[in-house]
Amino acid sequence: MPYVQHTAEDQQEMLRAIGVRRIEDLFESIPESIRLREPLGIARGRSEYEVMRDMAALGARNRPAGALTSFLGAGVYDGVIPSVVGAILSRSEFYTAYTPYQPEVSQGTLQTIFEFQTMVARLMGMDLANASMYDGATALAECSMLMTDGAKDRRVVVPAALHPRYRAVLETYAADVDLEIVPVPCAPDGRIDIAAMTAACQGGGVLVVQQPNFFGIVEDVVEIRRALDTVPAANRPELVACVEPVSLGMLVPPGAYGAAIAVGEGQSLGLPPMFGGPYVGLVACAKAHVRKIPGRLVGATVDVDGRRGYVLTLQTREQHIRREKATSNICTNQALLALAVTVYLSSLGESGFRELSHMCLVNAHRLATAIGRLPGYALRFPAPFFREFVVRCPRPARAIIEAAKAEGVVAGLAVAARFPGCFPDVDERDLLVAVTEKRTAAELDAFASLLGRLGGR
Amino acid sequence: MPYVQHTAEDQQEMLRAIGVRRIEDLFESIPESIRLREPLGIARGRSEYEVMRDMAALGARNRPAGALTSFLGAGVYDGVIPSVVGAILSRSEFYTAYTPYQPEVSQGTLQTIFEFQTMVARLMGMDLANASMYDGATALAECSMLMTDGAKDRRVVVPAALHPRYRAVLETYAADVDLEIVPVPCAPDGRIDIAAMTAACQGGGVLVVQQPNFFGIVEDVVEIRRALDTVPAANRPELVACVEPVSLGMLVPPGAYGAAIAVGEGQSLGLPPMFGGPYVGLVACAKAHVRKIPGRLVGATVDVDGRRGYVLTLQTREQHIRREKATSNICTNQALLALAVTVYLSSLGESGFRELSHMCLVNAHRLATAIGRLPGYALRFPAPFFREFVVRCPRPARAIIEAAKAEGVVAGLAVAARFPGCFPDVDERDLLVAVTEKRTAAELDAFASLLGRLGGR
Amino acid sequence: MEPTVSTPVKAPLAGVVPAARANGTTPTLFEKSRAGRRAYRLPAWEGHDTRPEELLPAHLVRQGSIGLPEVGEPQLVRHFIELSVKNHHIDKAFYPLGSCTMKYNPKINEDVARLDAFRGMHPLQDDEDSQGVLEVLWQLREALQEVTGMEEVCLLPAAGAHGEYLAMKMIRRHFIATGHPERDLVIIPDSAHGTNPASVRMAGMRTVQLASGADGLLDVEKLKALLDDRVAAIMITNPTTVGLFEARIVEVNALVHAAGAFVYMDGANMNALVGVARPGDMGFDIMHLNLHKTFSTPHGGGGPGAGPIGVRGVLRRYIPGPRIERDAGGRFCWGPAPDGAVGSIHSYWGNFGILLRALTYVKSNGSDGLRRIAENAVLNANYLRAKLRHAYDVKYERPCMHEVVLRGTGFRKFGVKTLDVAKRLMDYGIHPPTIYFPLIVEDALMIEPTECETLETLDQFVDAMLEIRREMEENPEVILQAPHTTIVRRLDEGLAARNLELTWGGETRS
Amino acid sequence: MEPTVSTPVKAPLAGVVPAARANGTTPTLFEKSRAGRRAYRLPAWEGHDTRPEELLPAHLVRQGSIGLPEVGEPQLVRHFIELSVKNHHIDKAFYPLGSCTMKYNPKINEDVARLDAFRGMHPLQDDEDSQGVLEVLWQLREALQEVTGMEEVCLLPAAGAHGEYLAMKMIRRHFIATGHPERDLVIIPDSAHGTNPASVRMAGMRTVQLASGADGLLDVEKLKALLDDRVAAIMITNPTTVGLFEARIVEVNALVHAAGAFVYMDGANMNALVGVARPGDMGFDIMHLNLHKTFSTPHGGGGPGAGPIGVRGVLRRYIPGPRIERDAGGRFCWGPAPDGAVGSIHSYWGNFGILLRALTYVKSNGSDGLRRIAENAVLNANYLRAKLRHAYDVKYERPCMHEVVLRGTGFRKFGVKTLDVAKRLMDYGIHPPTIYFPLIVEDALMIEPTECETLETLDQFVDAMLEIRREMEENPEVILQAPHTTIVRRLDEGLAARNLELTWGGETRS
Ligand SMILES: Cc1ncc(COP(=O)(O)O)c(C=O)c1O
Ligand SMILES: Cc1ncc(COP(=O)(O)O)c(C=O)c1O
Repeated sequence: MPYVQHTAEDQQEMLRAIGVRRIEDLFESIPESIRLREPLGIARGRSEYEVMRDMAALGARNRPAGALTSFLGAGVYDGVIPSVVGAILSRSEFYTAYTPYQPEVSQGTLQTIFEFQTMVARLMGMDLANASMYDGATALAECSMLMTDGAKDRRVVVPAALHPRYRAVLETYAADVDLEIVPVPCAPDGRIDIAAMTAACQGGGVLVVQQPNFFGIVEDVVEIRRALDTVPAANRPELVACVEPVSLGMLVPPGAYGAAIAVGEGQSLGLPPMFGGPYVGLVACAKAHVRKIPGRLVGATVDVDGRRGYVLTLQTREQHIRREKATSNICTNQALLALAVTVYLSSLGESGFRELSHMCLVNAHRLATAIGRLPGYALRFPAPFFREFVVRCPRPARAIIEAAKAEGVVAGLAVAARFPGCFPDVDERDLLVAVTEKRTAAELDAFASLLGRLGGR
Repeated sequence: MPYVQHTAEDQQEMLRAIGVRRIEDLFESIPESIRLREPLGIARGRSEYEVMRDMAALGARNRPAGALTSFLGAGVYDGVIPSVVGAILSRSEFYTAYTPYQPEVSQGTLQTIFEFQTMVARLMGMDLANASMYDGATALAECSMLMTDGAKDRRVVVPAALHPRYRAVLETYAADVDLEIVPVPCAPDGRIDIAAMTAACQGGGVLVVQQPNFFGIVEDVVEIRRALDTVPAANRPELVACVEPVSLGMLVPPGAYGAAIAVGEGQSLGLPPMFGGPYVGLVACAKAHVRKIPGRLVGATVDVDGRRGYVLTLQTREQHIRREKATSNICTNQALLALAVTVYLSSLGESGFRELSHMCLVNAHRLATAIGRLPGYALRFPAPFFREFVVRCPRPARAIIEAAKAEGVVAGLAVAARFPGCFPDVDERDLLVAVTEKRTAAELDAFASLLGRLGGR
Repeated sequence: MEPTVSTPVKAPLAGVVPAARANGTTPTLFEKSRAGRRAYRLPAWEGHDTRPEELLPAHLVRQGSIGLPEVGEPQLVRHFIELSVKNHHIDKAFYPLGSCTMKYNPKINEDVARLDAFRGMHPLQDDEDSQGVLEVLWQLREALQEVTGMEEVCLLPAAGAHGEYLAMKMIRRHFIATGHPERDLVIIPDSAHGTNPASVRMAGMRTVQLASGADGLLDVEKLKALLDDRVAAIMITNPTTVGLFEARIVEVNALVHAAGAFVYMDGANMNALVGVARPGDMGFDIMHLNLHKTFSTPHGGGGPGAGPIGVRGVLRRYIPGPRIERDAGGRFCWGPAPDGAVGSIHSYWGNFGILLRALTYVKSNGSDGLRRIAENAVLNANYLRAKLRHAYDVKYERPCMHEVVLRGTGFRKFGVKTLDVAKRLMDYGIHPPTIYFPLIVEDALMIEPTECETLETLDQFVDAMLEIRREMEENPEVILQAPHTTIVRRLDEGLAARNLELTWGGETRS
Repeated sequence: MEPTVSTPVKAPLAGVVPAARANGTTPTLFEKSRAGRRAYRLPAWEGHDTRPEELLPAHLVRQGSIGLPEVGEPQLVRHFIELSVKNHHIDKAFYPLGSCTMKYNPKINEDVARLDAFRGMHPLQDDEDSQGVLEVLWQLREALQEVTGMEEVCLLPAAGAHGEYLAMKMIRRHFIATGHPERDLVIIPDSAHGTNPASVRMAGMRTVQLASGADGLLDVEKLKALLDDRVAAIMITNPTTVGLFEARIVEVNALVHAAGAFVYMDGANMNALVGVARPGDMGFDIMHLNLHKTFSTPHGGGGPGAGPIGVRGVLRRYIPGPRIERDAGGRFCWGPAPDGAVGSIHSYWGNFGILLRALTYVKSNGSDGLRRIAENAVLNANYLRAKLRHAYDVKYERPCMHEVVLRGTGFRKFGVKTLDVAKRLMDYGIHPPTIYFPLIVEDALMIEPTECETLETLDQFVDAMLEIRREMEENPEVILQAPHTTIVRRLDEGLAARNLELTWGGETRS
């Protein structure tokens, strides 16, 4: 076997040094009754060439949206990935190392995490950020749990237009523990019903605000903050903002509207869709909450010779030290994807990232305007949006999607069909359309005319 | 522009330090008349994403043999490439360095070249090998020129079944310089006509022997050596063996039949076909000829502290020192491909490489036997072969190839159509078929039955 | 012709290392940033002059700079490459970090993960366009069911701890659904990994610690004492974190079942058992695997990993949906989970890119290769144990499984701590073993060689440990001040916690 | 909070660096080999028991071992990674190796070169299956014709020297075909690169050296003296290897044409001219480009490169076939070269993988980006010139093009040679410039920064050179014994040439 490098002679020499005759003898502590006598019911090992042919054949049975003109978003975006990201991530020095427990031989990983924490904190307009969580959904769920930890009655006020997959994970984390989820309906324009929200926010705990929300709508976070501040301080819930990072090139960041914690999904910052993962959960917070947030943290310090260096810090919050009192059970996180985000944000840089965000905003509105003019089509919600919007089609969204697929276009998400029962104000005609920086002007115009043609029948 | 990192401020500061107002002023030494006033007639620069889409679109217009079941060889083979080859070649440390002129900061490249030289020398059964040539054809041409350098009448005896592309390059290098190419015909069985060869070898110079020859036939090199030794020493030409490296797992190496120099094409040792290059020319020789052979050489030595290290050596043979008296004009060679060969041969290792050669031999004969039984088909030449053979088909080879392509099979090379007039004993019905380690038993059998079906019509 | 190293005996030259490089530290990208520089160029687009305020409410438009660095592509690449070479890693040298199974990461797995046919798949695409990715998940699930002997595997968890958490939620859901909410106690051996108790608490249950016996294994009598009708489950790591197989596991599992509780297996140490023994056959009800340990997916500087769980019996109905089904025609599709199942714990279907690498690893090894992994992991650990047990204090006298734990008590008399030995190993070019875990071994040094190392590498590690043992007596100062050859030495962790400088403070120079 | 480096003043500890690592050398793979080990596993096949002698004449079957190393995959990867980090390289730090144009190698070029749609193409496939690769060659040819101002480009040559050789063959073929075989003399300026004269001789012609003027440029009077009816051509490097533009080039070319000879341009220094001036407009008949210099294709540790030639006028008919043609329908195909053309100089169609990267680079830069290359390459070189001309001896007083050449004569008085300065620069983490070339500058130090470096990197290089200049006076010994910080120091090149150990001598341990 290529990865076990022992020859028969090596094994004999080692058995002699150990003082046993056969390797089998080393398994004597395993009772006979549970020792396998037959090989596992799995095919025997095969060569690289044969395995690659198998895996490529499996790949060939996919029809990736990435190879088509895709308007499918809903939290996972078909964004550009600079070549430098793959060039850096494919270095053995980064992908074969593990958690930097021994700082002297891990300064590479530690400094990239320190720079990742700085970029995420600045993006979110917050004081600091952790080293990464599994994904955006678990980041939201764990932070909501932690911010309500120890409170008398643990409440999380959740807007109706929260991403249904994020809602499902939050509900799972809240289930069977004394954490109550208090739903808040949408206003007719698809934004949070601020009055209902304020009413629901009288019992402390946490208020979750997703910006933009699942329909791509930009919530009036300034108005939400204002309404929240009318609640007496003792009962006022902490604001947890759940953001789509690319929108932060255009929209006021969570730090600007008093969020205690900001979470998000980093997939749109240089990661391939890869059928749902690995992605990277972002967590940023105000300095006051640093000891509450989950996950690893890297801090700067100096060594015995006065040299600047980086170490894992505040590990006392973590499971390997605080065990059952840890803020989270997370050990292995999404470090390599955090590195990809770091390289991505450095490659775009301040001006590139803002241009990316601006570009998506402008292109999405160009498409929305064009669609809005098509007979039988209309924007489902009149509210402002960033780069995603719901289109009310003259025919079921599923039909539009099927027909568009034949022309190499992934038209978007049939929300009602994919998430039945999640959204009362959405029906089978509603199509969620996302516009990324990959979509050229020609593709936007062609898509609008395609919808026009498909609308007619 | 992403690769020029200066800001306008940087440029201003530099112009001030230089003492000129505009960059344009630095081009004053270029006469006005030849200074471009218009931008080049090339499209303006575009983003990575747009350029990658362009290049991928160009790629999509190809129908690579590598994606089909290919029996097309003729000197370029569809061999397996271990994943480690790409993993090592994609390290910046190897592919962005240049010729190791400064040994203290190039020991990585220098030691890999030293190990490459060792493996090629051992493969060829010779004393030593150089660091690489452009490809097999120029290796043969340059070595033939050098071995006849200074001789009264420079002669290169060349067998009829030498690869036509190698013959073309040899003829180019020999043209317009006083180097005479003396052709030697094939015997009816496709091997060198040894009597004619011996007759042609009475005037010194060089005898080229390709093993296996273009038809895949294994020349009787022992018999050739014996015949050559009957020629009086004063007139006896030096033997230059031109080998297909994978065959050296099965066949006696050039060192065993008295070759002064052994050359070959290293493509079949882990390089992708890549439409003809970059490949890597191999050159090995006996110690006596070390000062004659072209190309760079790396030697072992010690440093001031007695540490073992490697340096470029015998540079006095090379153009940057001997200028017009150099053994060759080569400066930039095929170093990165030599590294690929080194990683490939280390990955297969002694037993893996011999098994590869054995596997190709056996599979080729299995296919040849199956084809031989098909009505209307026969092996064109009865001589022994390694992994390539010529099939006399019942219909023009072109027709067979066209029909096979429709079923995802690249049947081989229609020799007469592709190299008209090069081979008198070959006609339009003759198909050159190569079998590599990628071809499974099922593919071999399916190909034989496909030929059977195509033969009928 | 191995030349001897003759260090010239000359007065050391002053200023040999230029001041600029003496420091060896790398400024952050923020310090290298220059306003106006940029690496990546976006595709052409029209509408640059459309102000955001024309499309968004002005008060919601971000003002002021974000503070992202501005660098060119060449400078960016040099920055990350300069940082990368500061790391120890598996492709550099021996990395015997106990319990982490730092085995070789095959390069074919990375080639497969680079295929656009997988990278370009959106998680919400229609089933008919996702047949390839669905079959990857199906094939991996089948293989892991066979490796673990469990009836059904769920590929959702993004790491081992995430799998522990899901399992505890499923157990919690079971007892609530069957009217026993009071069964909310989980027994945790004192040798367990910190994620075990943390996962239990996150799932809303309580923990009680079970002291291990002198032999390092479960103390069956103490266990019996704890087993009452409040116990929901026990979390057993087998082989234990001291590297020994729980010989009485079948009996233990039967005891726990008899008490009406479930038995969970932390499968982090499966590298010792794969192809040799199966948790399902030992009576475990539910377990997790760590694909970044046993199945060679890369550790990535701390992640990503994957922690699929294997489930048997009554708990299967709580496995979160959606589940992959195959119809008669061999077509794959997502199907719903039964009512009452635990909800999803991941935004989509888990760390697919890692699951893809694990399936590639399973195919490369096959049944024969997988068995050889455990055989050689255990052989290598026992070889180190045999070679070190005279110079160092091995707590348990019996052959070990895939890792061997040394006790620091043996060298306290020289004033040397386990941390010092770890730091000194860096000077030998070797990544230190895990230290101070498991907690039940005083000043532990947990060494896990994995199956991938050569005999020569194991001997070099033994030589280094024996050399360090000699230094303890002849020159302890060289250990106490170690490491000497690294770019930074003994960083001040206290200062880091006090200063809490978690982001680069200065302004990005713009 | 930039901490100052306080080196502890303690007696240096003995044995700080363990003996095993002190040496720092890496054994060859042959010394690491163990019989029976193997990394790569071949696909399954039947017929292992068929002896070669059953299919081949026994006397032609190889006997005995070859001596290839036998190592496992993990050990193999660690071996090459350990070697790789010993290299200086462009993605590590400044690499101002004059005349080699060590500019940044864009990563998108490597992504394109990894596409199977190109890697899998066999050179002898039918035209209809090769439309993509043929169009790549067609588009690159068109672009390079535009950049050089030449009428037709041939992409066949595998490097600059190979292009020089082809050009000389074409010139030789022309004079033989037109009845002037006696015109076999090529004038070579004394500042030319060694490949120029070597290429002329290989093409069967003679060379005569033309001394440069005091201004570092062609001496027109001396040129006139050499121009007679035996002269076939002159090879001119423009800008010259001393980094100056041949201001009288138009006049020179006219003179040469008047004498019935051709003018060849060594295009290695095109990085100074791309988008600014075109050889075709200067009257050159034929030239070569180095794609691994001007067009950023990676230098690969010494190669591969590509040296396409541009041709104008009567020499076009000698360009080797086959040539790419496009029919009315836009289909591409190979067409024959006219009779009498020079034959092929490559087994197939040149280093396609490198040509592919060059086309990607052309598209990324475009006309605007290409111009900016020359502007900033020349700006950077002149900036270094301005910053160093006071401390070092710059031979020519005028602004330079893309490289600046310093003279070693300036510091001879300190007993310091150019080689010593080069070695000392290594301690500053900078790859030395080209040294002792061109020959017409005494103890030359040829510095080519390229357009890709930041101002900070240029300033760091200037600081290092000024620091070394100070060391020449205050502490010359530190320069004479440099380098101090590299893994080996001042290797004995004489011993290497005497011993001629060109292969690992020992047996592979089997
Ligand atoms: C014994 C043990 N259990 C559980 C875990 C947690 O696994 P993960 O890091 O994948 O969350 C680890 C990880 O190091 C471990 O060693
Ligand atoms: C001025 C000059 N001419 C010609 C060459 C030869 O080019 P190549 O190395 O591509 O053969 C070089 C290469 O260094 C050079 O610098």
